[in-house]
Amino acid sequence: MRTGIVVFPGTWSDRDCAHAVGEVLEQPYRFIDHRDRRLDDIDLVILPGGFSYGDYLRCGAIARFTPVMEAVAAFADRGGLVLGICNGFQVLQEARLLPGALLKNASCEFRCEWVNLRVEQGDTPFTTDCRPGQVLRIPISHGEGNFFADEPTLASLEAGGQVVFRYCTAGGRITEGANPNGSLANIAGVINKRGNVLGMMPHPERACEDLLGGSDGLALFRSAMRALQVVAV
Amino acid sequence: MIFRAEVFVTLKPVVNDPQGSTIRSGLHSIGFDTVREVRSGKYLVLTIEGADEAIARARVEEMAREVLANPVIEDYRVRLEPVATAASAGERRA
Amino acid sequence: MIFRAEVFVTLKPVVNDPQGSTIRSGLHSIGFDTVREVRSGKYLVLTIEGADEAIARARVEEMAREVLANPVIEDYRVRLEPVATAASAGERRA
Amino acid sequence: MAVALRRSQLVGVALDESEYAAILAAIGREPNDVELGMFGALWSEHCGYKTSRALLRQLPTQGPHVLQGPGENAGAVDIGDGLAVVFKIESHNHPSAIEPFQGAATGVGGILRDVFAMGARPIAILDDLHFGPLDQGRNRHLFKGVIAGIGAYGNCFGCPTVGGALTFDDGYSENPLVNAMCVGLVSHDRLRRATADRVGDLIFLVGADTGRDGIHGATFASVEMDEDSSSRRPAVQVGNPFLEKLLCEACLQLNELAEVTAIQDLGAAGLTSAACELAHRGGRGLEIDVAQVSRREGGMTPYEVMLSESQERMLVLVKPGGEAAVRRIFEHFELHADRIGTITSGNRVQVREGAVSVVDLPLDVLVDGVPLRSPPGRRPGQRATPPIPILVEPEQILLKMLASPNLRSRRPVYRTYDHQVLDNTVIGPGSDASLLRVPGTRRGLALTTDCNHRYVALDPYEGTRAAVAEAARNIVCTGARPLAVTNCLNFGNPQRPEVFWQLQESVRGLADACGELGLPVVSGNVSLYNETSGRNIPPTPVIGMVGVLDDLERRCGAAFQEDGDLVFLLGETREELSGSEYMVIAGADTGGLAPAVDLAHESRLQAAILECTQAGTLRSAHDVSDGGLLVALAESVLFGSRGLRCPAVVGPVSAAALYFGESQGRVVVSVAPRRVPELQAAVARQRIALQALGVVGGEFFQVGQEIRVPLGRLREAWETAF
Ligand SMILES: Nc1ncnc2c1ncn2[C@@H]1O[C@H](COP(=O)(O)OP(=O)(O)O)[C@@H](O)[C@H]1O
Ligand SMILES: [Mg+2]
Repeated sequence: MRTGIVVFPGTWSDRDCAHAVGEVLEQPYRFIDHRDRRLDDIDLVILPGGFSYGDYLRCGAIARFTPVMEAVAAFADRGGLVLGICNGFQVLQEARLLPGALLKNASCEFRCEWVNLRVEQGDTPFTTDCRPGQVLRIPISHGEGNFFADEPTLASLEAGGQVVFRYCTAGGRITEGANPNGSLANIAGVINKRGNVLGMMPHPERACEDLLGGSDGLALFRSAMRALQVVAV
Repeated sequence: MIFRAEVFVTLKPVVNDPQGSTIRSGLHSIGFDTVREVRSGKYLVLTIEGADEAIARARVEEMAREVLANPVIEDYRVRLEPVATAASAGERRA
Repeated sequence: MIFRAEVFVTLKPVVNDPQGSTIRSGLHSIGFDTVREVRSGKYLVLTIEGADEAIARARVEEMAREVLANPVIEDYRVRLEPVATAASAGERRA
Repeated sequence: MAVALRRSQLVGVALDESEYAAILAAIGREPNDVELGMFGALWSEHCGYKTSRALLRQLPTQGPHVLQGPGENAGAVDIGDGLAVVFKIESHNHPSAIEPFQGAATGVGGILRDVFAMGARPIAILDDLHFGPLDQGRNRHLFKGVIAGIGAYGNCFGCPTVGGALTFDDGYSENPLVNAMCVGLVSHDRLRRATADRVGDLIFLVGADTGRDGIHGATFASVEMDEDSSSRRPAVQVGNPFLEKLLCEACLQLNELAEVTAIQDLGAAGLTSAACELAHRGGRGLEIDVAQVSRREGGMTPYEVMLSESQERMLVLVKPGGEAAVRRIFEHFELHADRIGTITSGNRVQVREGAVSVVDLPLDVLVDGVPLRSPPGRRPGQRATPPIPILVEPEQILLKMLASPNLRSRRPVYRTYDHQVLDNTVIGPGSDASLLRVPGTRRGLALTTDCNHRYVALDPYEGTRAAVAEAARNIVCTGARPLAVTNCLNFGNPQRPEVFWQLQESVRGLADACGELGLPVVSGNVSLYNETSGRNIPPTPVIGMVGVLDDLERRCGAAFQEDGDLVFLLGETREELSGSEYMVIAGADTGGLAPAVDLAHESRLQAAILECTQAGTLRSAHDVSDGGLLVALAESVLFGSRGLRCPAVVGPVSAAALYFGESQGRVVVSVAPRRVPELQAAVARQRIALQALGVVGGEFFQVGQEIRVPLGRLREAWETAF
């Protein structure tokens, strides 16, 4: 699995993603500059977390216009796998590659903590290693992860099985208490209709080693490897 | 009576505005190169009750001074208008 | 010519506004209880060049539509006025 | 020039008549306004250390591992594998008192720059915060603003905030302490020193445009009094963490270039301090053209350019001919850079505006010539030991303690900080010390900041030694070896004899403790004049410490791990309640003697703990500090969500001292039953008292007959919101 990790000005999860993919899973990767348009050697594109352009206007609002995003759109069009994490999710929405938007957390505060995610779809390229209903422990770290979509959009997301992760209790129940940011329907991650572009607020790359508190995040990367017919490690 | 108050909060001219300058260079990089400067600020729309316009305005000014703006680095401006009914206040917002 | 453009970006009425409600409850907690609602938004002041007002306005509208506001959750409004001279635009900055 | 004007200018630049006389004597003429402003800045307490420098000479700064001691932007210590840890702590108290959010944010920005100026990648931030009680609106406003500002800057920049401290005391009302520590990593051969030793090197100013930020108000007014300065009053600095992130990445790449000879951040006193100290360190001079400096605003004077404290700016020294290479890096990160001058031979700082000379001064006088001050110090009358309130209803007191602002869970604060980014956080905030992985190695770095100001207030010497000892104990409880120290000396107005005495005694204690424990002091910062309307803050010498753990597999946590494990207390409990949280809760006057510190005992205790962690004997180790024994036990229970059963805890002291006394040199550990003999052997070898306390397990926190709290209730108290 050849992974391309996009670096915008202000991106900071790039090195964490490289660590997870390169060191932990021992897969080849390269960083892709925001001015770069070349993705032909890439199987999986990761848009990492961070504060692209400081998130000063709106998260992802300016990053969306960078040359690399044209390439990412084309790459997604060809069916390539794209994973947007945190700020990367916000960029994908700004680029209209994913529906909805992410508002300020309901608490109006930044939140960095471990949360529980229920896997709603076990058959996406990013979740085949998970059982539907399985609970993953993965950290969040954001101030604007409050998922919003208007009613028709939300309805079609649900109907189309595009909601991949929801915030839940350790036991897998979807409760208000388990919702760290006020997201509609506890939505933590959604995938596009075609099923090759996933956006999520939690950081799977931070959950790849027990030394750091848990390794549930590996399931996403392993699933992607399987989807790309790489022998799973 | 019900009023609709707009509060415009801006950074004092002498204060650094990273947000504004980053937006400006962002706009330039997208080709909007006729933009000389961007200053960023907050825009708050309040729906407020008051016996009359003067009283309502005084309250809003007070809130702006004490809460909505940070006097150390920000200036503010208030605009206020009466609203026929709460409903139409809703419309105006849209 | 140089123009001063004000862009007001607000959340669509259907979108809930945690910041606005936080500000409102904050105001209530310190006695400003006549406030019925607060909606929070952005206020951007642009200094922009343009051959004439129509052209400048068109550019600003374009920026607002494509960059400054996110149509999924936000509405925007633009106000534009000419600025006498570059100098006075400079003054505004300094 | 009118004498009256000069007088007011002196006040403006905070120099006294004798200092002005010293300037005249040294340069043989009247300095012009810009020169006087530069003297005011470099001869200020903040940059010149005129009141503290002599005292600081006592500090032990050498050690086998020390690669860089005080004198550079940050200290550096060898941690093996060819790597160096680079760290420093710095205060931003005064700016935070004026504008808490921006004050704290730019404080984080400043300390980050000190670390990446050394060529090191920042891997952790710690924030040591002190506020007045939150029931006062102003204090709450400061508290909320400071926390938000630290998070905003660190989170956006992408450096985890992994630890720190938070205390409340009326003595900090209106005058909060905001100390930020940054820790970075660099390989030995890439460690930078901000020293200009090559004549002819080009000086580049890179980063933010220069604006009228943070130019000392009084200085400004008095120097510019003849002009209309209404639109030019000094501005609060607004930080730009996004730009800082780009600066950091650029500097780390510049650091790889042979053409780059030095990198220096701009902090207090801006260009003046950065450029002059850079040249002076290398025994060179410099020549600057302020006309080359990009401005954010029109009409800025050379004075303003030289003294502006605009954030996110760095100086880069480049060999002639290296310009193209550095430009490529600046352009890659879309950073603006101006070539503003060159390093010259000899000992002069020459500033031009185009062709017009505005400054021409002897550099050594400007940087190093400030006459040192040694004001009188006087020991204040000791306040007698207050009567100890006898302990009734220990269970209620315990719950009250756990809920008190000084002891309750800090999670509501640290969960607003990204404490995980960079994927190294093994033990995050909330425990004793934080533990980070050293990327690419088996090693860990343990980090902590500590200072119990109440002990220091009772006895600055003993209290400062206690702070060093506690910091080391926190490091050791993770299994790591204490390595070196940074410190931030927060004190009141040193012109008051009692305050200067506190400073003298505190530095003496710092020197003695670090000497005895073999911990070199490699960096630090001094913040004096923390005085508001005649009230001085409690003396607060914050200790930052770094330790190394050679194999992360040998790490130890503070949480109870397994039901059935046995719990022990290491160390002795004496009748010591003065300055304790118990006395505060009991509303008793906090006078008396600070808890005694026996550093020989401390070293033996820490040796015993380390022997056990190395052997993997312990399941947990937790330092006994604020709140005493029961609070330490309750914390290990809460961390691990496992109950505890202690049959009567006994000791030769009052129940209050036994449960809540704050005797130093104590640690609570838990051990699997079969490994108890190893623990006993280790403590026997080190002659440390060992007392069996109880067994881990159950749904209650239970001590003797009188305390039996369901875990839910314990947690409820501890998680009281701020
Ligand atoms: N209390 C202290 N202990 C040890 N070193 C100190 C102390 N205070 C200041 N220093 C050292 O003096 C030098 C100047 O400090 P400072 O002006 O804060 O540096 P900077 O200007 O880079 O922030 C630094 O090397 C700092 O480490
Ligand atoms: Mg420095």
